[in-house]
Amino acid sequence: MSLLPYLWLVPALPFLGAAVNGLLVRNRHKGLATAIGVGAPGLSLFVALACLWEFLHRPGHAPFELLLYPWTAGDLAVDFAFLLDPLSAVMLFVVTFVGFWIHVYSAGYMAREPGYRRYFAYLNLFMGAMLLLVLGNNYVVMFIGWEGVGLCSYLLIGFHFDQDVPPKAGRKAFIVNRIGDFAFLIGLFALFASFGTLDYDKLNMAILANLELARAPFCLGLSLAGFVALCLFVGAMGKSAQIPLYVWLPDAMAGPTPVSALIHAATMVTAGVYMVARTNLVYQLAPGVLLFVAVIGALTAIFAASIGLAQNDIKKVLAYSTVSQLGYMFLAAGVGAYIAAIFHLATHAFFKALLFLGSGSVIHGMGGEQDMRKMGGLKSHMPATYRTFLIGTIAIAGIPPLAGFFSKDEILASTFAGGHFVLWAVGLLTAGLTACYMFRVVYLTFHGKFRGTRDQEHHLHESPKSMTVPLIILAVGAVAAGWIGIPAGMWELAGTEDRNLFHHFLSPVIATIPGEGGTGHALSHTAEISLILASIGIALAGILIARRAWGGGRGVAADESIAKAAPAFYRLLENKYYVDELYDRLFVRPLARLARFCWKVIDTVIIDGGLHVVAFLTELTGDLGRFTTTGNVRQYALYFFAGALALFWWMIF
Amino acid sequence: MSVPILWYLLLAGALFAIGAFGALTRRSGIAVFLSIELMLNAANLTLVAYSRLLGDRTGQMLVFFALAVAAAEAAVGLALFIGIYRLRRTIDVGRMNLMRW
Amino acid sequence: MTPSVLATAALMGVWLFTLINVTPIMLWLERRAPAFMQDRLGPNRLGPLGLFQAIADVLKFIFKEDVNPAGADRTLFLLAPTIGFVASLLTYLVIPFGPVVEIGGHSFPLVVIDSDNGMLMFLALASLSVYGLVLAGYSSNNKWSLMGGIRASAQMISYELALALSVLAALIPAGSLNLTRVVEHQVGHTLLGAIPAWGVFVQPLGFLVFLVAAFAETNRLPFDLPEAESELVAGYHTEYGGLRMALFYMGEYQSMAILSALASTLYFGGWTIPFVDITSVGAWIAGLPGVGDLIGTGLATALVGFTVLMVKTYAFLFFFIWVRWTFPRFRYDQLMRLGWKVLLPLALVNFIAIAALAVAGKV
Amino acid sequence: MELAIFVLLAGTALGSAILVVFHRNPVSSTMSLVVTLVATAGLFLMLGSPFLAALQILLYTGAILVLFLFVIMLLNVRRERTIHSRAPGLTWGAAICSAIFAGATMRLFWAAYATAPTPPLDAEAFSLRAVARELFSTYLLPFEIIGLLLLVAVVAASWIAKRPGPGEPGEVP
Repeated sequence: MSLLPYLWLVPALPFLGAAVNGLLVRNRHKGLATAIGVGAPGLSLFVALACLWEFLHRPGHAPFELLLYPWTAGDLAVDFAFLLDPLSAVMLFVVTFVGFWIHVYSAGYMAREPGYRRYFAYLNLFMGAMLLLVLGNNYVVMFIGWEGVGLCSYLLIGFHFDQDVPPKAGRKAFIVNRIGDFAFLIGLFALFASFGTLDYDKLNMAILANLELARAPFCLGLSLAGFVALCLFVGAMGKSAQIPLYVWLPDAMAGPTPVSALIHAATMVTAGVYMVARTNLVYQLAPGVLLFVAVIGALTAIFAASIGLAQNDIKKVLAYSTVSQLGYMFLAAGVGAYIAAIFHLATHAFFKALLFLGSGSVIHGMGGEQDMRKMGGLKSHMPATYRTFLIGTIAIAGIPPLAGFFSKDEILASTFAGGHFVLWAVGLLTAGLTACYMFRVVYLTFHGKFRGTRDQEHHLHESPKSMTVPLIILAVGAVAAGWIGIPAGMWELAGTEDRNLFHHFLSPVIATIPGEGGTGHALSHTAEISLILASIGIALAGILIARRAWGGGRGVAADESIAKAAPAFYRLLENKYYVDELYDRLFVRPLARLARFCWKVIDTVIIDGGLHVVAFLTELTGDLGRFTTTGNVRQYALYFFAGALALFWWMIF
Repeated sequence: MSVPILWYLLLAGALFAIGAFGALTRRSGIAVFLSIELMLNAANLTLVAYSRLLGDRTGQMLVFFALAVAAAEAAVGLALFIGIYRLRRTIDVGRMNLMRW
Repeated sequence: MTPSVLATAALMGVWLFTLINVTPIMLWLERRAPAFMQDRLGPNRLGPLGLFQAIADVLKFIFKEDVNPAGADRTLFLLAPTIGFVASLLTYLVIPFGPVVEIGGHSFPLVVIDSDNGMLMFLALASLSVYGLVLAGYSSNNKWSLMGGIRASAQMISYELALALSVLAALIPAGSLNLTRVVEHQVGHTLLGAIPAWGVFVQPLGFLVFLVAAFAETNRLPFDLPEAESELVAGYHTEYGGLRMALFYMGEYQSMAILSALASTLYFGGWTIPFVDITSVGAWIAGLPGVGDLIGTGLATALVGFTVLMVKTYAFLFFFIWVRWTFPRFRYDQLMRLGWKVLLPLALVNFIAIAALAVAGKV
Repeated sequence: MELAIFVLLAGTALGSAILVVFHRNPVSSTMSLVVTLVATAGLFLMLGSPFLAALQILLYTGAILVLFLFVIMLLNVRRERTIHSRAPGLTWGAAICSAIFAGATMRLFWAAYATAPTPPLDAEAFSLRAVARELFSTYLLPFEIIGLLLLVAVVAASWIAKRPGPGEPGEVP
């Protein structure tokens, strides 16, 4: 029996769970809410794994399409159909696997929340939308999922809607995302207008059959491909928090921590990367935009990493770290290494989800405290959390043989091989910074003496099983996820054939343009090995610096001394380069002023004034005419009927 | 002997005129409403007759929609009468003269 | 007189006879059945099993004085019972009780109106029966009657929606408004290879909604608010007596019988027996020694079909009685809530589900 | 035969229509309208649209007019002492207007169709299946809009007829 036709169950189950939890279950039925909220993604994971298993055994990993409902409106034919190809298979695995474990974790983390049931309804809804995004076989289904995850992100960031900050953060996320989505839509319109389809397959074929059209000048001095690529990238910027649209992601940390782990680290924010990888053919046709993507990615990476150095809120650090890692992925995509980008996406999903869940465990233990300055020495209180968090940190820092190393190294190698030496240097520096600020977190949180209140110290405890088990599972993933993509150079060193499974699996997804060489740039294995050594070296250097500064019980003292040594720079970092303030000055306030102008001048003076004049005239005529109005409804009806009759007469005779 | 369509049309015209007279003169709001329904019915009859005459289903479609609209109209209209009755203890349209100057 | 006109007249005669006789039988059954449920005897003096009690009841109805209350709107007061009676009497026109049979060289469908609009006609005529109750309530010039009439109109409008929706859902699998097609579809298919594709198995939810709505449409307990004796004396027929009262009773029992027959037709395979071809049963009966001279295969088949349908119908009628002595009465607001907030959504869900399944080709 | 049925139905419709307008008792008016509508349904049947006939009875008489009766009984509207307006000008105006209308339309119809033969009934094109197919294809959008309209009407009606709470406008002291 083939399970693949049941692929639709994968998104349907979470949707069903959301509907049942959201509409039918009562708040007091907590057990039922848990069973449905965790069970639906669990079943979904099960089906997904079964489908993936079958997919892996398909000859040549042939893409599988599942047509559910053909939908047409005029020329626009959009099937509600799913596509399982290597790219969506990777995403499917990441989303269902990480998603399920975060659901399990949430059952423990959110146990005392009054909105428990609502939370699971939203979270399931998110899973469904994300799976729709990943599994759709055309851009419209992707866009439905794209908007769906945006909505859920908004709902979940503002989960504590009775507080002050979360709803504002949710709104900000929503509005910033709208900017990106607008561009995304325009890109889709342009694609449809030019090629008449939005199916991935058909679109790729249409473009390949009509390369001149794609390369022809289109708009804004860009070719069609360039324009589309730019529009889609702006969309990705919004969803995946790239400069300049990254500002919402750090604020999004106002949501519950598992939400940050699932939506704002592991899955939703990587949708942009997925979309760029999905559209790789268009990007390959637009080298200029591709370079732009790479530059934005590199800038975002280093920019966010430097901010991360000076943050004191544990979740904020992780948020900036996420922004930075997403920058990495776009850097990879920008230099044409789409597979590396997806690889990093997958490994990042594991270790960043792990780190967020670890921080959640810490926050849980600290009774809601997020400021690292009040932590310290948690190692002995929360051993399981500490160990798993440390694994995550090493993984993100890029120490072999943990996951982060392989993917990050592949990105750097591809950048170097592509001849982008400046970008490579930036990436390398970012890697060092990453190792440094992540170990700062570890030292401040887990080492040294406890700096919180006595109440908090008394309250400290290891988190329940439902939270630590997902931590351990994800830690295993953070260790091992990289092994499926061990680079060719290392196989050479070991004297065996190239077994970079991930590359071989995904390479059919990357389109090749006839008449042009492949995107991969050959790099000698010696060079590859030396690059690996360089990145290990800089990671170790970062760790050592962190140890010198914050290790050995020095804790927050180091921050103070840095602040004293370079006050201006530190303040700049601490205030996140004043970007929010800048946006406030540049966009928010002028807009507010414009709105005020519209209100005070255009509306009150011009429109209302005009209306007053008209109203006065009306009143005048009304005063004259009111002698005919007796208030007798039937009389009016007679006027009406006589008038209609007169018209009738006039028209007919 | 088959009935000419003309007769249906004439009947519809007569029904409409009767309904119009009732709608204009009845005092009870509900009776006015009933008369309006009568007019609607006459219009429906015309449409069906034309549909038959021209061999075109469009007339039937229109009647279908007219029926649905009549249902909506009756629901809202009767609700309005209930509201008016509650406020003013009467549904005599002659005494609903709030629109008077 | 052509054979088909004769056949139609015969069919109508059979139905009329059946429906008129439902009332005496039910009057008797409604006394005896609960008596046994409550471990008492019930009327057992007149005739075998007290069967003649029914006749006595009928005689009593006929010979009672016909009272016209003061201040009643005479025309409407006299009209009301007739409307209810006739409207419920007309609805049998579309219910089939057998396949097309051949009698004397002519083929006849065993249904009066063998039309694609059959079910629509049924719904249309059934919707008229509310006028009897409403007018009775209004014209009696009695506050209990008025209350009963108001309740009856609200209740019947409300539950007609759920009833119609569940009926329409039951028609979807057969893809026809013609009830003969619906019955044929139910025997022509099986579920999972073993269960006959009776409507009740295909859409248990729809059947449930239909059943509840049918109780409400016929004003039977637990939905007998229009004539709730502990609140409204006797509701809309408080002022009626004698034969007019009997007309109300007959109208009510006929609606019950018709709805039972409809339920049997839509959800329990109508005149058919699962896995048995009743035409062959008819042939077997006609082949019995001595019978074949009396009736041909066609007539025998018609008889078998009629008997099967009646057995199913009376099973439902018994269920009506059973429920009456089991459940307490609903309160008015509960009734409205059940109708609008439970049954209507359920009927919609059922309708959409069945429609979706039909589109997917699964039913 | 057909002519006789037509005359019977048309006569019933006209007579009861006059009763609708002139009967004092609102319930009798409503019942007269029921008769008119049923007669019209019969005419629909004669014109070859059994679907609309069934719908007319099901919807109009079975639901809408029951609603009327329901409201009449709920408000307990009794006989009116004078059923028509006491302003003679208005009544005469209405009578004249209606007469003009009737005369004009009838003349128009007469002039246009006095000699028009009745085309044979195309049973296939007017069958329920064909009507339904057209309704759900060509007229799908209006159909959806009507559905929305009915929803809005239901919400509006239940809101308007709701007993106002304390402090709300329309509260009955």
